Amino acid sequence: MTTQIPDLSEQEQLRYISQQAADARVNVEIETEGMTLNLGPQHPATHGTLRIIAKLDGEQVVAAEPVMGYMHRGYEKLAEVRTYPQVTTLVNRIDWVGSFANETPFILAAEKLMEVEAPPRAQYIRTILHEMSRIANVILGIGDMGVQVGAVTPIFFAFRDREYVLNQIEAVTGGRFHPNFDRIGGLKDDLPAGWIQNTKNAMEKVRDFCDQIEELMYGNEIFQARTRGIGIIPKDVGLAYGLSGVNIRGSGVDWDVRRDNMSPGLVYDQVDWKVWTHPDGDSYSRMWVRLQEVREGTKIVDQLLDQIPSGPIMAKVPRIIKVPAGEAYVETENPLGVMGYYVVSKGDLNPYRVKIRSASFNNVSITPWLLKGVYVPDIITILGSLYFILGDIDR
Amino acid sequence: MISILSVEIPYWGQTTFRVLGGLAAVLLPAGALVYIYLFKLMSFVQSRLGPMEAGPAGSLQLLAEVGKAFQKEDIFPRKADKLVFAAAPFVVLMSTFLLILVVPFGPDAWFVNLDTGIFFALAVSSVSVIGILMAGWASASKYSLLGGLRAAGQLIAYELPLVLAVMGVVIQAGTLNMQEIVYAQAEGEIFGISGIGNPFIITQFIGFAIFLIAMQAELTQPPFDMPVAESELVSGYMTEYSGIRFLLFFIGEFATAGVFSMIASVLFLGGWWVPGLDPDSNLFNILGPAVLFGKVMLVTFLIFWFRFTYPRFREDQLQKLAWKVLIPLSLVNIVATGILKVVF
Amino acid sequence: MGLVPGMIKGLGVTAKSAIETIFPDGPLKPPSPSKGAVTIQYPHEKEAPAPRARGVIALQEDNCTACMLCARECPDWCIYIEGHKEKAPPRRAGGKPRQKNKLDRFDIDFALCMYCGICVEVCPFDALFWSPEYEFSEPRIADLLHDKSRLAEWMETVPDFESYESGSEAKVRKVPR
Amino acid sequence: MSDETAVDTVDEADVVAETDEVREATLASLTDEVGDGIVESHIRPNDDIWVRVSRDAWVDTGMALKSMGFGYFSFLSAIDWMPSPFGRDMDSQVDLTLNPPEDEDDDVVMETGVAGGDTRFQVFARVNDIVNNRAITLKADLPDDDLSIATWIPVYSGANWHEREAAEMFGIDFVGHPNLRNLYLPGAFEGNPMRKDFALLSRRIKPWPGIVDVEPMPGEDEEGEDA
Repeated sequence: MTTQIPDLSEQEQLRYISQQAADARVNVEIETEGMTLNLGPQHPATHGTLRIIAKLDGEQVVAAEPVMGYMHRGYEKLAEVRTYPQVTTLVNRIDWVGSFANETPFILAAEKLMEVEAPPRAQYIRTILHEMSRIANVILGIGDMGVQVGAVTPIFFAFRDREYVLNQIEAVTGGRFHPNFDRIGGLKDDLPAGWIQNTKNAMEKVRDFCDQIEELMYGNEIFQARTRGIGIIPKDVGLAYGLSGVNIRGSGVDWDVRRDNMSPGLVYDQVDWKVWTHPDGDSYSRMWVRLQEVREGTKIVDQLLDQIPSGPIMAKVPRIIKVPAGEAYVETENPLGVMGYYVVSKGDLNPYRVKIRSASFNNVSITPWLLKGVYVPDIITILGSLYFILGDIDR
Repeated sequence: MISILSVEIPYWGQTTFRVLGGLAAVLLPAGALVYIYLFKLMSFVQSRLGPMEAGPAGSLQLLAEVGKAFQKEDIFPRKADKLVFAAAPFVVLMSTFLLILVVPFGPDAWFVNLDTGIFFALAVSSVSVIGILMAGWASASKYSLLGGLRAAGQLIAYELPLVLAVMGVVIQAGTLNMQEIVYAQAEGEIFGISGIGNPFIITQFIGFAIFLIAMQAELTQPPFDMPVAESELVSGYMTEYSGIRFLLFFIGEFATAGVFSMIASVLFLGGWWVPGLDPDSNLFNILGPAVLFGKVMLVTFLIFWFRFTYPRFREDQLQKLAWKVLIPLSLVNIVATGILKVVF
Repeated sequence: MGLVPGMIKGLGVTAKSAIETIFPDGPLKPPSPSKGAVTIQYPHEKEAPAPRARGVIALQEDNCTACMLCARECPDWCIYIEGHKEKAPPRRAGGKPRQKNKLDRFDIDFALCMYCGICVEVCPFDALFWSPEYEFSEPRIADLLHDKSRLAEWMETVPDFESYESGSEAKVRKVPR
Repeated sequence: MSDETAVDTVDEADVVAETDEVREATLASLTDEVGDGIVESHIRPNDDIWVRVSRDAWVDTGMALKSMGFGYFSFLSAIDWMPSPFGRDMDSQVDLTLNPPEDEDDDVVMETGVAGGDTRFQVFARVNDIVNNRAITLKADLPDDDLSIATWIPVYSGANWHEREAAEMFGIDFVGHPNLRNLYLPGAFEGNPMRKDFALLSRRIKPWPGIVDVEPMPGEDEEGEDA
């Protein structure tokens, strides 16, 4: 932890200045004819197909409006005609870089309705995989932030070291991106021999990556100049927009579903870890919290690997799964933020209605508010620091 | 370069030699540094191998890329100003070829030996701004327009520190002639210590640093690549170009990097001369280009190292850097150089 | 930030990374970037995927009874099965001839397949297996509909099931050969 | 293929009526604030609260909740409780195409979920109190002839996009919403995809491959079971 949180006073000053500047920028003295700049849907910086219509005055954004739906796959509708085991293959693809974590809340919601609980070994492995998908997701986000601010190397470092994590996920689930490994009442399969040690090695690589990227990117004065005091989200605004995960912790809100509202079926209470927050609420603080979360994630994985109990990995569930009628909402702390599934069952083979509360949808909904008055280059860094996956917005 | 052969060559022959020599002097270093640094070193930094298929260790990759660019359709946007759009890459490239004219490669190997060489070089280097503005405006694309305007603002802002950094050298050498600047370094002495001559990088270190930074900005290389910022402006002023015209921009970018590095080597590293050898010996007419090439690779190594490492500045930040840091610093440098020049 | 500016540190990171790639055996040994790089040159060298990797679905045709479970459980409806019943010789001498389901068609449309593995999981007769084989791309989408002979070819590439990590109560299954 | 073996026997003996003071208190204070607006409520002890409010009390409830500390907006959406006229579009037990259900005109009863409901469409939303780790799910019935409800944007700014999504997917009008354009769907899209009577085309244009069964032996009935 070489990076230190700077003095509050300086940051408060910065925030004040940036707010004043934002007000001043919108009320421009010289009226010039605006220009509409269309960023996307095909654009190098929008990781997916998000389109941003920005009304510009010079290089300053007067109003920005995200347009999405280019990847809308209608999973809520599709889930209504699929059986419960089939739904996990769909929800895999919501946030495709941290896909195991998408399955967890849905399975937990179904387990809640069925009143079954996975055996302890399955709970541990589930938590490990959940955390590994967070690592795989977030280090890509960190590397991607490098691309957004114009550095070419971080993304390659991220891809390089993410591969070690993905290899481990593949070794146990069979799928790099779409594990489809979580089952109602447990897991599909047990760990292969040697997996625990290999995973510890992979975590070591991830920690090396964190140190490397901290020196290469976070410590860089240009990077700090590009991100400090840019895109500040005040606490209350973030809460009203429903921001979650790192984006709200970067604004100093100490709220983590893993710690505060852990659903039964995960074992975060068995390990010693810390929720990181940063008081600034700017782009830098969000990225900084992300980096610390990766480090914390490797610690969680390491501890859990040491504690895995022996036993079965599947509870007794009927072969054909019919979920009793009822409604349940389960949310977990996913790589991109809080993800929840509101499952309505009528006692059939398939859910009656699944409302997918994906983290990025809420996280991105703040952009029209946040992008007002910034420069065009800052659009990119702010979006990069919010870190969304288009599949997670469009579902 | 002509007089080395000491044979009578008709005028058209000399012209042909000059044209071929100019092409070689611009394109060979450009190709070399694209392959060595952009393709290979960048890959090594990122734990990968880079191109491996075309030629041994991918060494012919560049030719493959050129071949690919030639095959592609030359697309003109419908609303583009066709003539300006077509001409813009040539204007940019022209500035590069004009720059090479005044670079000396040996005691007798030069294209033109202008008395105001460095002045000429700095003047023609600004021509590329016109080309970039033409490209940005004629593309009829908002990305291109923003990129072009950013480029214009940036290049003009960094022209100033570039010129001022050179001023120190000019004061110390007492001449604007590039060839004589090399001689001044070869025959000079540092505060009375002779022997290794006086490469101006030692006395003009601040000037060299400023020149390097300003050069990086003039070349729109990261961290000063706001005009082509691929994550926001797609490709800036080059967005709408394809095929051969895009290739021309690409060549222009890296050839200019090579030529600017040549100028930097001449001004600060002693050009074609190596310490310990007599600058007047005929040996340098053969060795000189190689020595200069070596120094160019050294300077471009720095350029590319920065390129792989740094994120880019925002437009206002890089303007601030130019006007608030580099220009005052170079003015101080000039004053200091002037005082020291008078004192010693 | 400490005494060294972050920009200089960053240069150090990239330089170190380049040196580690070029000289994987240490700076005094001859350079061998192909060893230091984490990438492999794909068509020339190949990486072995994990034994559990879900590359392609292989069919053990003898075990299939055309029971339709996989086709019904498939979320994408990409498995097409046709079969008919036929007489098979009795198990014991003198017994009644048995009826057996004969598989006529078993196609998987890999253009539609989501590689979820539900079919492999629900198969009660050990007829479907995952193979880590991944080189089965086709120039045309329609060609990705593979029939049972093609699926049976992949049976050879199916690796044995791995043994489990300690503490597991799962039993290692066997691949029918 | 009836494989309903190994049915789990969940021990249901120890389900005693638990009490949950925190949630009871939350509900009580909400009732104080909103009063008659609350139609029905349900508490699952140590888990969740559902409150159904009248349509007119929707915004007031939001305000009240926000003042009670529920400052975090989680999501807002809607449910269509009408049973789908297309069945499940996939059924491994009954083959609807070959064996259409005989009691076709048998009126299927509309069932609603937790905290009840009277009408076909229900808007529901969830807000959290992140300090005390409480959450509450709100529901409001929309009369069939007037699918409209007041917008929540003045209460929770994050409701903006959620309301746009619910509007295009269910055809609900959020009164006072500044920009109720389509969020995901193309501008000219017709219909409301998440309604139960909106057919999922991908399930209708192609026959279900599971329909076909193994052809029987010629001249025999289907009784013969495979070995």
